[in-house]
Amino acid sequence: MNSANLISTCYGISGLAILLVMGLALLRAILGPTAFDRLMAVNLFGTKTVLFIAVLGFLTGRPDFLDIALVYALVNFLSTIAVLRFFEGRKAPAWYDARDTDTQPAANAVKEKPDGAAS
Amino acid sequence: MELLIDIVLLTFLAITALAISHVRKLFCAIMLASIFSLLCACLFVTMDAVDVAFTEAAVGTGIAGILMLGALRLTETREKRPPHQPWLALLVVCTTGAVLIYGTADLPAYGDPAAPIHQHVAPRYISQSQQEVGPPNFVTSVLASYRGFDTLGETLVIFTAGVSVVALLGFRSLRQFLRNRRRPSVMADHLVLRIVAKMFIPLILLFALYVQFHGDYGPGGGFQAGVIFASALILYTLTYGLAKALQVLPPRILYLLAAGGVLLYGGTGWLCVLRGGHFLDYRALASDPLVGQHLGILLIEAGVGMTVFAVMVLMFFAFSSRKEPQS
Amino acid sequence: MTLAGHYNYWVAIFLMMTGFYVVISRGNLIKKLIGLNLFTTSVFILYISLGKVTGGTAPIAAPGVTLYSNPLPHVLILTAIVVGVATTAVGLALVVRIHESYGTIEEDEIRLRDESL
Amino acid sequence: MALLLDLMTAVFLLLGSLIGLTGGIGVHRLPDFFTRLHACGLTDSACAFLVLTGLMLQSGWSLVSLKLIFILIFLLVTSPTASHALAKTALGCGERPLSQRGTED
Repeated sequence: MNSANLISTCYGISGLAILLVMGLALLRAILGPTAFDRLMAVNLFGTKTVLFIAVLGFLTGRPDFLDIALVYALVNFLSTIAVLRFFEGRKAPAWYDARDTDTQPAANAVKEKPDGAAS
Repeated sequence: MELLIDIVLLTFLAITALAISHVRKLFCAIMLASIFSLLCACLFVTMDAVDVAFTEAAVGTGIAGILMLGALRLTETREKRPPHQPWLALLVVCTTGAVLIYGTADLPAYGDPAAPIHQHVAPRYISQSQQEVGPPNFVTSVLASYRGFDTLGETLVIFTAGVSVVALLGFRSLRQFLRNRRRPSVMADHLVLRIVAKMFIPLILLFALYVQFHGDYGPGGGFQAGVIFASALILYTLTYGLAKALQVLPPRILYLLAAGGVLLYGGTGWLCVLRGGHFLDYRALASDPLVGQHLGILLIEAGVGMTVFAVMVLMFFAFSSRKEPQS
Repeated sequence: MTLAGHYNYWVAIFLMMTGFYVVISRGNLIKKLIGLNLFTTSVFILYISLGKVTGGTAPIAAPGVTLYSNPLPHVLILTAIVVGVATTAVGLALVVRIHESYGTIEEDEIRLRDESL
Repeated sequence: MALLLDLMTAVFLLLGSLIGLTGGIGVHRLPDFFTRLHACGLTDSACAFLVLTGLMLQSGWSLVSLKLIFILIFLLVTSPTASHALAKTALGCGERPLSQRGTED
C-alpha cells in the first residue's frame, strides 16, 4: 500500500468514525432525558461537525475551506452559552421540563414536585 | 466514499426530522432543529456548496436557534395534544409526497453533468466570470454582480423583516430598561465564561472582517460577515447583560446602520447610473471595467454586511428586552 | 431510476412532507414555525442536490481544476437562508404578541377565545 | 521523511477517531447527566487535538495549517468552558449527580 493511499484511507476511516459519534450524539439528543443531556449532545455534535468538515476538506482534496469549520466552532460555543443563559437563575422551572417524569425513577419525580407547584 | 457519507447524512436528517415532528417539548424540538441545521451544513459541504454551508452555519444554527429560544422564553414551553386525530393530515401529506416522488422519476440522476440545469447560464458564469467580473469565487460574482438586483431585493426583505420585528415587539428605551432592571447582572458568577468571552470577542470581530473582505477569494461575503459580527455582539450581551450591550450599541445606531446599508447598496446602483451606466452596472464606476466591478462588489458587500448585522442584533435585542410573562 | 441517483431527492421530499405534516397537524404556533423551517431547509437541500456535478468541486476557481459544481443554486439558496431566518423572526415576534394578548399559543384555544368575544 | 509524516498522520487520525468513538459510546451508555458530561468533555478536546494535529502534519507550513491552529485553539478553550458552564448551570438548576441523589432534602 503506498502512502497516498494510506492517508486517504485514514481520512475516510476518521470521517466515518466522526459520523458514528455524531449518530450517537443524535440518539442522546432524542432520548434525553434531561434538557442538559440534549444540550450536551448538541454541543458534542457541534464539535464533531467542526472536525468532520475539516477532515472532509482533506478527503476531497480542497482543504482551503476551513473557515466554515472555524465558524462552526464559534457558533457552537455561542449557542451553548445562549441556552445556558436561559436556564440562569431558574430552579427546575416548569418551562424547560428538566425531566421526563415518565422515564425517570419515581424518586426524582417526587423531588421535582414542590418546585413545580411553587412556580 | 463520498456517496456513503452523503447517504449516512441524509438518513440522519430523516431521523432528526421524524424526531422533531414527534416530540412535544418545544425546547427539545429546538435542540433537534439545531442538530438538523448542523447536519444540513455538513451535507452542503459534501455537495460542494461551501458558501451555503457557511451561511447555514452562521445563520441557521446560531441566530435562528437563539431567536427561537428568545420566543420560547416569552411564551409557553409545552405543546398541547392536538385536538383532532392526525389521519386527514397524514393522508394529505402522503398523497402529496407520493405525487412529488413520482415527479422525481423525470429528474436527472444526482450529480449528472449532462443535466439541463448545467447547460444554460452556469457554463458562462464558470468560464467567463473571471474575465467579466474578476473574483475567483463564482458565487460572489453571481451574487453581487450578475444578479446584483436580486440581492438588493433580498437585502430589502431583511431590512423590512427587521423593521417589522421592532414594530411588533417595540423597544424599551435604555433609561427605562436601566430603571426596570431588578435582577443582578446576569452570569455574574460565571467568571470563566466572562473571561473566555472577553478573550474571544475581539478575535471574532477580526474574523468577521476577514470573512467580509475575503469573500472574493473564498467562501464568505457580506451576509456571513454580518451574522458573525452580530454573533460577537450577542456573545457580549449574553455574558455581560443587555444593559451594557445597549450602552455599547444603542438601538438608534443600529437603526442608522440597517438603513445605511440598504442606502449604500441602492446608492452604488444610482452612482452607476449617474456615471453613465445601467443601474448596478459597476463597470461604469471606474475607467477600467474590472476595477469598477471590484469597487462595486466591495461597496455592496459592505452595505449587505451592515444591514444584516444591524437587523440581526436588533431582532435579538427586541426579543431579549421584552419582559417575561408572569405566570 | 436508481437508489444512488435519486436518494437525495427522495429524502428531500420526505423532509419536506415531514415539515408539511408538522405545519398542518400541530396546533402550537412555535411548533408550526419549526415545521415551516424544516420545509424551507428541505427545499434548500433539493436545490443544492440539483446543482451538484459528480467529480466537480466547490465553485471557487483554483489552478488545475476544470470541473466545478453549478454556482447558480448556491447563490439563490445563500440569500434564501438569510431571508428565511429574517421571516422566521417576524413569525416569532407575531407569536409573542399573540401570547401576550391571548395568553396561549395553541390554535384552537385562540379560536375559542375569538368566538367567545 | 514524507513517509514518516504520513505514518504519524495516520496514527494521529486513527487515535483521534478511537478516542472520539470512546466518548460517543460513553455519552450513550453512562447512567446520568454528569457522568455523560465527563465522557463527552474529556474526549472532546483530546479527539479534536489529535485529529487536527494529524491534518496539520499533512498541510505543512501554509494558510491551511494556520486556520487549523486557530480552530484547535478555539476548540481547546471553548469546549472545556462550555462543559464547565453546563455542569455549573445544571447544578444550579437542581440536577444532582448520581452519588448524591437522595442524600439531600
